Amino acid sequence: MSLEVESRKPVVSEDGLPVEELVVNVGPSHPSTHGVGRFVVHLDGDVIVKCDPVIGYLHRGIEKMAENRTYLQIVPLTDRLDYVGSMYANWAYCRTVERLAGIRVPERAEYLRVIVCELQRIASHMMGIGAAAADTGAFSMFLYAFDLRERIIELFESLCGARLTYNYVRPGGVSFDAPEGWFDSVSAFTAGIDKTLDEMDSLFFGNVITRGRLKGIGVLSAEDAVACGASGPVARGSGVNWDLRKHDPYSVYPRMEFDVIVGDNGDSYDRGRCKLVECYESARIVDQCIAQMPGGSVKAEGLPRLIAPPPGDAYDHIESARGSLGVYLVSDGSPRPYRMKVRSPAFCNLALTSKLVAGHTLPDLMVVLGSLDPVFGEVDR
Amino acid sequence: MAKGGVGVALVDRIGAALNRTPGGIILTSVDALVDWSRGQSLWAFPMGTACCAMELIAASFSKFDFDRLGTFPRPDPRHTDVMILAGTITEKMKPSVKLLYDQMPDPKWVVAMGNCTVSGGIFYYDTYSVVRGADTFLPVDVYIAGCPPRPESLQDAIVQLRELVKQESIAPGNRRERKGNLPRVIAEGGDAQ
Amino acid sequence: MSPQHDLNYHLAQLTSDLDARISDHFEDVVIEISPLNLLQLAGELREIGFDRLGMVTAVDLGDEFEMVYRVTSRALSSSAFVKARIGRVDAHIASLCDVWPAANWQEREVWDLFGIDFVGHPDMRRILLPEEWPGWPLRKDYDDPNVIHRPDYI
Amino acid sequence: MQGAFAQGILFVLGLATAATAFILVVFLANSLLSPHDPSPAKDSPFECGIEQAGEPWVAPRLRFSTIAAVFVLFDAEAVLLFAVAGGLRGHLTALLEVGAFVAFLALGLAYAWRKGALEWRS
Repeated sequence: MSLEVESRKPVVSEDGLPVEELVVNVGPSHPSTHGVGRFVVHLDGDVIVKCDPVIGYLHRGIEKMAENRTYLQIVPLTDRLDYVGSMYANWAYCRTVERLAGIRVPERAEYLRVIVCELQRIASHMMGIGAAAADTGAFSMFLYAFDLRERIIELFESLCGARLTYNYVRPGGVSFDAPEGWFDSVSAFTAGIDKTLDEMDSLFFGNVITRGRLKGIGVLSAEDAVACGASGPVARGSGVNWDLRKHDPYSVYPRMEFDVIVGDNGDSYDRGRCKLVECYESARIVDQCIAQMPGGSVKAEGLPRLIAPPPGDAYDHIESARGSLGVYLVSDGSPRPYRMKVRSPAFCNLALTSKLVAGHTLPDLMVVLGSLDPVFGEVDR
Repeated sequence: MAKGGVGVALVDRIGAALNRTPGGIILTSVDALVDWSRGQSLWAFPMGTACCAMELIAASFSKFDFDRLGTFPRPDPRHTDVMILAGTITEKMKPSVKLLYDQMPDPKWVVAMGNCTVSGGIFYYDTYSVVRGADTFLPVDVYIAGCPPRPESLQDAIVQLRELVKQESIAPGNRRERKGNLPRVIAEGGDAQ
Repeated sequence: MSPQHDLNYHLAQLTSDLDARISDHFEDVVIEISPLNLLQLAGELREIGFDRLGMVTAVDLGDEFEMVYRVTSRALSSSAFVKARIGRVDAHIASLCDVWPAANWQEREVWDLFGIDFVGHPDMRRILLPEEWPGWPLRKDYDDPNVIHRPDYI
Repeated sequence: MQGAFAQGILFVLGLATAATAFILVVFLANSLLSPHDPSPAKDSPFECGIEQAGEPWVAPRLRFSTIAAVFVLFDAEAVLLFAVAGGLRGHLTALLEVGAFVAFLALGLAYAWRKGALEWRS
């Protein structure tokens, strides 16, 4: 593999003098690229002239692996796609398999899936906001955010035994029913969450330094957001009112009472703040789910041990913390999918970097990356 | 001082001289002191690529608190003693990991965290771009199983690493010889040195 | 006119001009078209209101590739699949970067993993694999010596 | 007066030798006890795991020169003020003199500010 050296061509600097650019690798091993992304940045002074993202440092070929595994064996693979939010990565895949194989999922399993996915959204946002805050110097916010994330991980641990890669949502339902007293601990958690989130809001987003650093950086207009395929908080931060839970409702979301958080001027501040305010809504959804929780089994009856859906293809998507996470499956009737494609929101959101960053200074690259919140397991698949 | 030349000679002469003292008492006591101080402050280079990086972050924050072991994550290979490989290593990432390992000052150790770095883990079969195990190109000292391993087992690895640190010595004779970069276990047909 | 009726009117008009075959698939519309007038179809869809390109991918059907695009219209609140089949040898198709900039990276990924060239793409490079990676991994006939295939337990 | 003066000198000398001794011991022990294994990779610059892309020696931009000049000017002023500050207490005339000095420089600062010399980017 060639660690090639960029060729450098003279550029007319802002002072009007022909001066060479400085090419810098904000490379795969960098604390604030949130993983193994490499950004070849052409600098004029400290102003970014051009930023060329190079990704693929975590490309494990999950789509190729999926072609040699049965439908049930692929669920642990989807955990490693968006490893900050494995629950909804599983769910997106399972929804497509259920649509392909025509499996009906019992009500209780759907409610459990919504609870678990909304808690995972809060945990994932905490990771996203915390890392973005640490990049602008507010390290205490990272610790606050991680404290909240750890409490959610404890809930997941008591539910399905794993801390990060849960393998909890399976085609046809969920793997375990909620243990004794789990709902009470979830309610206790969501009761106290509003106070913590207010604290975090004033600590970070209310801080004048953060406002100075984040406002007006990486402005994305609404048309660009839609045209460039951005989704989730990145698109909603620019005023695009599109949330799959509300505008393409699935599972039991139509029965939920929540509103979609939309920013207005599409800069890093609004994207970040959308994530935080969404957590209030997620907590409300969790409370409603616990209130309406029906009884019954959590797995579909009569599910063959080896799911072999009829030939055909299916696509389904959910609203993950990063956007619309879709899975496209093509089946040829055998117990192994013929083709699996993951439509990754982090991949499409990251494609905006070079457009958002041009003209800003180098530290703003970290701010924009923090607001785009890429997870490279899902970007590189 | 010539580049490392005279300095190395000086250290070896002193080490050898200390070695000749009866029973090497002075040497072992100096070694013990040096190794103890190294073991208590192993700064970690978090080579975090995938899911294990999340556990590495969780381990170094307030709930599990890596700092009480003296392990402080530093993003620069120059300031670190231990490279913690956290996450899948792909073919495209391999030269970077090797370069970062070479850029770390001696003495240095490698902790392979998670199944992906130990043996390719869940990505062992059917992938074209995953390196099956970090010990194919790096001398790994401590392996941690788990996908991802719990933060407690990660911290236990640091405690175990201190045993390895105690084998280091300033005298050339005792210094644990590294056979180049080939992993010792595989190089000698399985008998761990 | 309700959005659904509006959509059917447009689609009916499409089938006549570009001889596209329309069928339904769950709640989405599937438009099969020949790769030659894909670009024209994309422009038309963009006018109708499909302003969001969600997914660009390819499926290796053995003797030929099938390109699958999924476009969404928030105004008409409906989505459509666009499928086009291209030959396997020297596979190439028109790039949709001018219609939807979202296609840029996704087409680079299809080029990287399938080897399908996109005519008119501003920056046709590999995106995930190193530049000099031999072969196209997601093709069915891709054989790589150091890939270890999973034994068949079931 | 003599004893106190000598005592002061001795204290300063003692402090200086103790500090240098401590630093020397640390550096000597470090160079003696640590293994020396120089390699070309160790000397190569660290750029996030990739070999360095392009020449780092690029001509600095002209626009930074103005703000650098303004900084040096007011830094020198601060140094002078420190020197004078000790003797100012209780002398009104001295205060007026230094005040005039500072006023002139403040005028310069206002001019530079208005002309945009302090703008980070032109």
